[in-house]
Amino acid sequence: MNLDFNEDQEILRSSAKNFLEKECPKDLVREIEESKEGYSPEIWNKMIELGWTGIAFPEDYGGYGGDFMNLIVLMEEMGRNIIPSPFFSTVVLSGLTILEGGTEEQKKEYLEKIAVGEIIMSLALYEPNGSYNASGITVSATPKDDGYVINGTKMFVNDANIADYLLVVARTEDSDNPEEGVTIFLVEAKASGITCNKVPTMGLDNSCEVIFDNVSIPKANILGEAGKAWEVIQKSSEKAIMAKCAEMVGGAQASLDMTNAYAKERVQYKQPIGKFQVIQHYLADMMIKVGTSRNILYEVSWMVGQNIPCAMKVSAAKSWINEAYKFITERGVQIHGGIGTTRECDIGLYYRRAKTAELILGDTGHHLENIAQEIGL
Amino acid sequence: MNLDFNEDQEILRSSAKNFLEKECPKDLVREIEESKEGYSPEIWNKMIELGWTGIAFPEDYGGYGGDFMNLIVLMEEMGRNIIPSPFFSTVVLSGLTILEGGTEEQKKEYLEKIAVGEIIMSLALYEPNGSYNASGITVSATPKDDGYVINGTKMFVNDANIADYLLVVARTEDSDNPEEGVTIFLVEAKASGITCNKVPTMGLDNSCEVIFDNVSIPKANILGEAGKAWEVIQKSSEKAIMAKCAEMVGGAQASLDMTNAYAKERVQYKQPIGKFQVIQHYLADMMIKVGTSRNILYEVSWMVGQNIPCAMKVSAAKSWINEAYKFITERGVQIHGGIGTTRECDIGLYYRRAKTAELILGDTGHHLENIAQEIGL
Amino acid sequence: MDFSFTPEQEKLKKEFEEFFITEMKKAPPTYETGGLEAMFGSDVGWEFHLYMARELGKKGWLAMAWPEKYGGKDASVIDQVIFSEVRGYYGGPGVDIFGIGIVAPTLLVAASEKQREKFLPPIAKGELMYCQGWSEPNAGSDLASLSTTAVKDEDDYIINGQKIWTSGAHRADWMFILVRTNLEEKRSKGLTYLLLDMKAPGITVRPIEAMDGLHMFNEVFFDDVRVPIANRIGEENKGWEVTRQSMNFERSSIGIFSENQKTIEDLVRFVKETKRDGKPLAENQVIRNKLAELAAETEVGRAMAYNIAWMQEKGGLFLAASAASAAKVFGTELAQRLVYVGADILGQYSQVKESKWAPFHGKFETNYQNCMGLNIAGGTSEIQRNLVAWIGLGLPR
Amino acid sequence: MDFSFTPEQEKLKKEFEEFFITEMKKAPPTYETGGLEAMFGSDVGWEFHLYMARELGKKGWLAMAWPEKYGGKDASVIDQVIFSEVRGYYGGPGVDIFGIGIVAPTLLVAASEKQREKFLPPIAKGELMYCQGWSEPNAGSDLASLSTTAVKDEDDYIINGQKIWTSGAHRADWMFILVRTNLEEKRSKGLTYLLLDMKAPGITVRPIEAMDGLHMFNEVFFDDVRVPIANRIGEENKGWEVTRQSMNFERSSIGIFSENQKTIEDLVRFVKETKRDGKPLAENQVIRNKLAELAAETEVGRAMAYNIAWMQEKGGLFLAASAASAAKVFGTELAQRLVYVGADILGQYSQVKESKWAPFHGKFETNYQNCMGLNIAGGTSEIQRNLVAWIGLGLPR
Repeated sequence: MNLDFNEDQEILRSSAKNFLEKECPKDLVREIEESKEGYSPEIWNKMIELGWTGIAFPEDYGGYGGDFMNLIVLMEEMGRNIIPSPFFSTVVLSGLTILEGGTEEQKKEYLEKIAVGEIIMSLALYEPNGSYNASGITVSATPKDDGYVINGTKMFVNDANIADYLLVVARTEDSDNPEEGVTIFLVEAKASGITCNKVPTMGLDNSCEVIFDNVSIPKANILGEAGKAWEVIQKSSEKAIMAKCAEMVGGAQASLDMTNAYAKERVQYKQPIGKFQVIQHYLADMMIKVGTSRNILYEVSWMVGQNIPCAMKVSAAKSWINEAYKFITERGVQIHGGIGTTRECDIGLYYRRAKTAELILGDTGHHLENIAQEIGL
Repeated sequence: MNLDFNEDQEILRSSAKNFLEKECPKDLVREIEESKEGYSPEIWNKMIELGWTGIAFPEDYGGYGGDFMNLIVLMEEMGRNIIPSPFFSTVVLSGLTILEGGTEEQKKEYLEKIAVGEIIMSLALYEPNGSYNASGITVSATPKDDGYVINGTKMFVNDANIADYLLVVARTEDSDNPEEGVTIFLVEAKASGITCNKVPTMGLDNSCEVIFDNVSIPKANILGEAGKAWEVIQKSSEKAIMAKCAEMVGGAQASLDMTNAYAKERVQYKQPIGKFQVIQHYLADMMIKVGTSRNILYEVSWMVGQNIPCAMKVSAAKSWINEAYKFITERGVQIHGGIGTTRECDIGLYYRRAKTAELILGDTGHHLENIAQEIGL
Repeated sequence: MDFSFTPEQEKLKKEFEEFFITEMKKAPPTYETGGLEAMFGSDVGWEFHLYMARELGKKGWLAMAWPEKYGGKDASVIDQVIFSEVRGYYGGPGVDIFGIGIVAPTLLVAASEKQREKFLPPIAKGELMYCQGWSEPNAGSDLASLSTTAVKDEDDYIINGQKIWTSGAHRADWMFILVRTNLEEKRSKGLTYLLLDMKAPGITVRPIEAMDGLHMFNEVFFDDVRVPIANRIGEENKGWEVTRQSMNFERSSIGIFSENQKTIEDLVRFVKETKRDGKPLAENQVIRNKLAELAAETEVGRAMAYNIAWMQEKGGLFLAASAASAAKVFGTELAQRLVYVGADILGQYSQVKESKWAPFHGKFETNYQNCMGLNIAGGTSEIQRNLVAWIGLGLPR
Repeated sequence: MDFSFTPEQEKLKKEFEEFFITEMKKAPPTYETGGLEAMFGSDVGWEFHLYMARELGKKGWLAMAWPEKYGGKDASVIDQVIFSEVRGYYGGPGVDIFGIGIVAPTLLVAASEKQREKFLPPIAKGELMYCQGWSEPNAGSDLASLSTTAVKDEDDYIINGQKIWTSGAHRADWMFILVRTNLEEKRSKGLTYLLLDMKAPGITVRPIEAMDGLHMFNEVFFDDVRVPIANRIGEENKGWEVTRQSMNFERSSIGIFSENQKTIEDLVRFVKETKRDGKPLAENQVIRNKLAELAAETEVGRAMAYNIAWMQEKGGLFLAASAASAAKVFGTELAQRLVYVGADILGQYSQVKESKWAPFHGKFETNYQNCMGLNIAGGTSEIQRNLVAWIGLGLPR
């Protein structure tokens, strides 16, 4: 057992931290999130230059080895210093799905393009029905001529508005078992028949509605094998969940830090409010939740990275961190008082993202039911 | 609108308070609850002399008018100063059921006997299956000759060990609707075929298992009408629930008072612990829960007393007061610290009774489901 | 003991209900979210508020509890609570929580006859809107540390300094303000209570954007702003006492509970109509329990509110003060829980802002962001709990 | 980063598991409830504890982490945590939390070589049981207010005064005690750390009945009790420092989490087997969610515990102190929640004491009453949160 990061990872962490602090101050975050593109091409290019887009993939596919814990370190820092970027959509959601389910050719082609920053991608998974389960996949891909025709609507697709490609999860076959007959298609985001509209969301995070109206896709654009995609989604989701958890833990730590600093500095009734025992206990509870979140994050991420089966633990981590991050940011706002409720105060950025992050890859209710099943209920 | 008690009620309250404080100090409570009989015949006789056993019934049946709010006042005081007695089993559970469902003759006979303190009674309602619903009634009463034969086991029958009569809720007919075919029998507690064993419980509250082995009961002992008892149980339960709620609110107030006093007197780190802000907030939350519990208690009790339909509010009151009482006593123990966890400290008496009281006439989960149905879910 | 309304009150309640049912059909959709956001956040919202204020003024419902000679009806606190309950349920605007809620009760107790005659009628008619000049950047919970000054100059005070968190300052006509008139005196001594016209020269209002981007709050800067001495309420340096005297405004928090009730009814409908994974949400026992819990708490809150009204009616202001703190913290934290449960129920749709994709016009998205404000504004939940402990339980400060 | 155990550790873990599976078959049924109650509450319980202690002593597992020269194995903190995890899961007694947990680590740091040679081996062999003489009636959380005195007389100290909350004093062989040796010095100065034989003349042990009637706690009265000066650990008047030095006992709270895990497994079985109102409890989504939540929290706690072990392994005692406080409060409050959820699930049966009607031998009935003790003993949850705030976050005291 050795629960320390190695030296390379520590270096990665501190360089990421410095870069983000310097390049992405919170005023800029607020500006970016309200822009039409919802990201800064300039900063994105710098992230590419730093090699971040290749961090999750083996060298064979143009990456830098792909130790999963490196991605965790990076995501944690991107959570600590919020950066609106297509990193999660492209590298994590799409990249890891291709890595899991793509053919050798597809991996070679698309992962390398992602690694060198040539393309932005996203995963079109959810639908208007709001389900996180396979039964929610109703967008249809019907065989026609040499390919398929896709019809239906995908919802909450982050960064679809700026993506070059979408991985579209569609139903190619009806089956009693909804986990069968699901297929992923590699689709050009601007293909004819696709309409993409931004959905205005609390997270101001480029969430999109993507409508497919008779979109023709050649057979070659099936990712991996037809009909077997749900298993791919489940496996790559485990990694993506842990990456999202890392982002959340970074954000939770930042929220605690800024609130702790504020409590030491804000004076009311002639003393820093951090001297009031009730505020101390709020902060203690926040610290306990950040600490425990980080502990479970690292353990489960390591297991996922090692391909040790741990579905229950993944859901334990996501459900715990969902609630912890919401709790920490909510208490953070309360301790900040009036200023905490404003757009100019940084704690609000994290508060909003805590809720948005919960909704990505399974809210708490969804993961609790997963756990229930895993423990034999 | 007039939310004050009238003068008679205020007098009743203070005389009850004085009586209980004097006659039933906590050391005696601890002694009584460990005794085989689980009550003090001496104090019980004094309660009868004070006319308490007649408080819930109209004058026609030997009572004192039966303004329901009088019963509430009395129960609240009996909750404030715990008194192990068969009052609730006899007057509330049994008396109000007879008042609701008995024939004129039965009311005349049994209510007067209760009012003058001639008999102790209890309601044998629950069964080993642990259900609070009509479907849980499986003890059978089979017609035979001129009467019925009862078989089966009733559980958690308080004071069955000291009762003269039991009201036994049994199934006389199977039906698709479990609320039909339920009948109440007036049964002599020592009748042949009945075995009664005390079940050792947290509340040390004379909880009994009562086994019926071919117990013959004449037809005349049916309370009211055969097969229609579930409606009676539901209506009298509303009153019994509010009476139990009153007892709980009294107990909650006592728990707050003793904890508040302790917090003012116990010195640690050179100051009364009640000066620590965290302790203040615990106590504030306790006070809020006591206050709100009393508010909903009085409103709903008044409505029940006026026969205004309010099933949802009854369940709202019970579910809220269940949780409030548990919360208040739990925080009470925590604020008392070590001494709070001992048998010699009074807060523990209330902590144990809070849980026991929750389980009588519907735990929180049961009442939440009632509410859900009432609000249209 | 009698929890029933009088026949007159039953009649009044029906009138209130009919009024709001009719009038709220004219409300812009932003009113779905309720709260101050709808009023202050948009021009249409504000105009509807003004419209409703004047209509309510005509009915005489704004000043119900005032003595007749100032345009009131000498109504009981219970009548007022019935009004607030109905208004809360329908989410109706029109009541200036500052003018009607705070200034008027203060004037009734602490102002001169002349001042009452001047200032009360426009409030009663719904014609003049107030904002509140209390908090400052360094005085949030701790109002005794106020540092905005007023110096006498002939017939005027000259005000310099800054206020913050002034809800609706960008829309209000007048402000009531606490200023420091004696720099020697410390803490709560040396403060004075003034009314001032927001159009006075030297006032600058700077918006503060709320978390969800809406504009409710403001900073207000005072640069040699002149206020006639005649606008001082009570004595100079006695402003703290003046504010303390005005506790007999209706403090039951009833509106929170009736608004909650409406929201729960909406959510019940939603979960019955909405299927997820092939099953109506209403069949999920977790959702059933959570909504049931909130419904129970809302009933509890309602009972609490009427009890406070009753205490106020009887004049038990001291006990009512602790109870009002209790109601405030209970009510706002309950409202917050309700928003969170609603958001859980809406799932991915809880994040959607007012748009074609948003259930309830984005109510849960915006309330998710402003529900904490309720636990902060008007005395934080921490201060309220302190007060319950100190006043209600006699614990040492 | 590597969360795996070494092959040796995996082997060790298996050995631990096999040992407890085999031996716990001999346990009296009271051990179903777990905790100190089972040990101290009955003669059979105590005898089984002594039996297990000697068996564990023979295996060398009690003193695993000690230097070899005192009978230990120089094992890592991780090894110890693995042991505690397995022991917690099976609810095994045999480890004297006072002797093994507190006295021995203190002696290792603060005692003389001679003292170590005398006092450590009987602890390592599981032959001598200790109790803790810390709290006094007026010094619960605030240990610095201790007033039990020790006065030197030739080769002895003479002790007078009273201790309270002494778990197992009625069964222990020895006590470690903090006494005041200098009345001039205030608060935490002037205290001295002694070891004393519970059979010494002048000691009276009075039982304190716990809420559920069991006998774990005691008051201990000292009337001119003589303790040889040779039994003083560290310098006179430096007892506070001595206790503070002994922080390097294993503080991960892992046992709470593995015990929880076992309880959850038991409850899962129970809800699958138990029907109420015609449906297995396991189909109730509320029960599913609650058990899932507790299972998640238990996983979280386990990860936290191993992280503390790792910090301790690396010697980061200062940070580990805050983390250990966090783990204690997290663990005991989680255990309490689990008891409450279990009680909710059991419904009416949750109130039944050990008897033929009681599920789990009355575990939930008794734990319902003693679970708060966990939040009080060994530093209340309030103190632990203070420590997290002060040490972990640097907030002002």
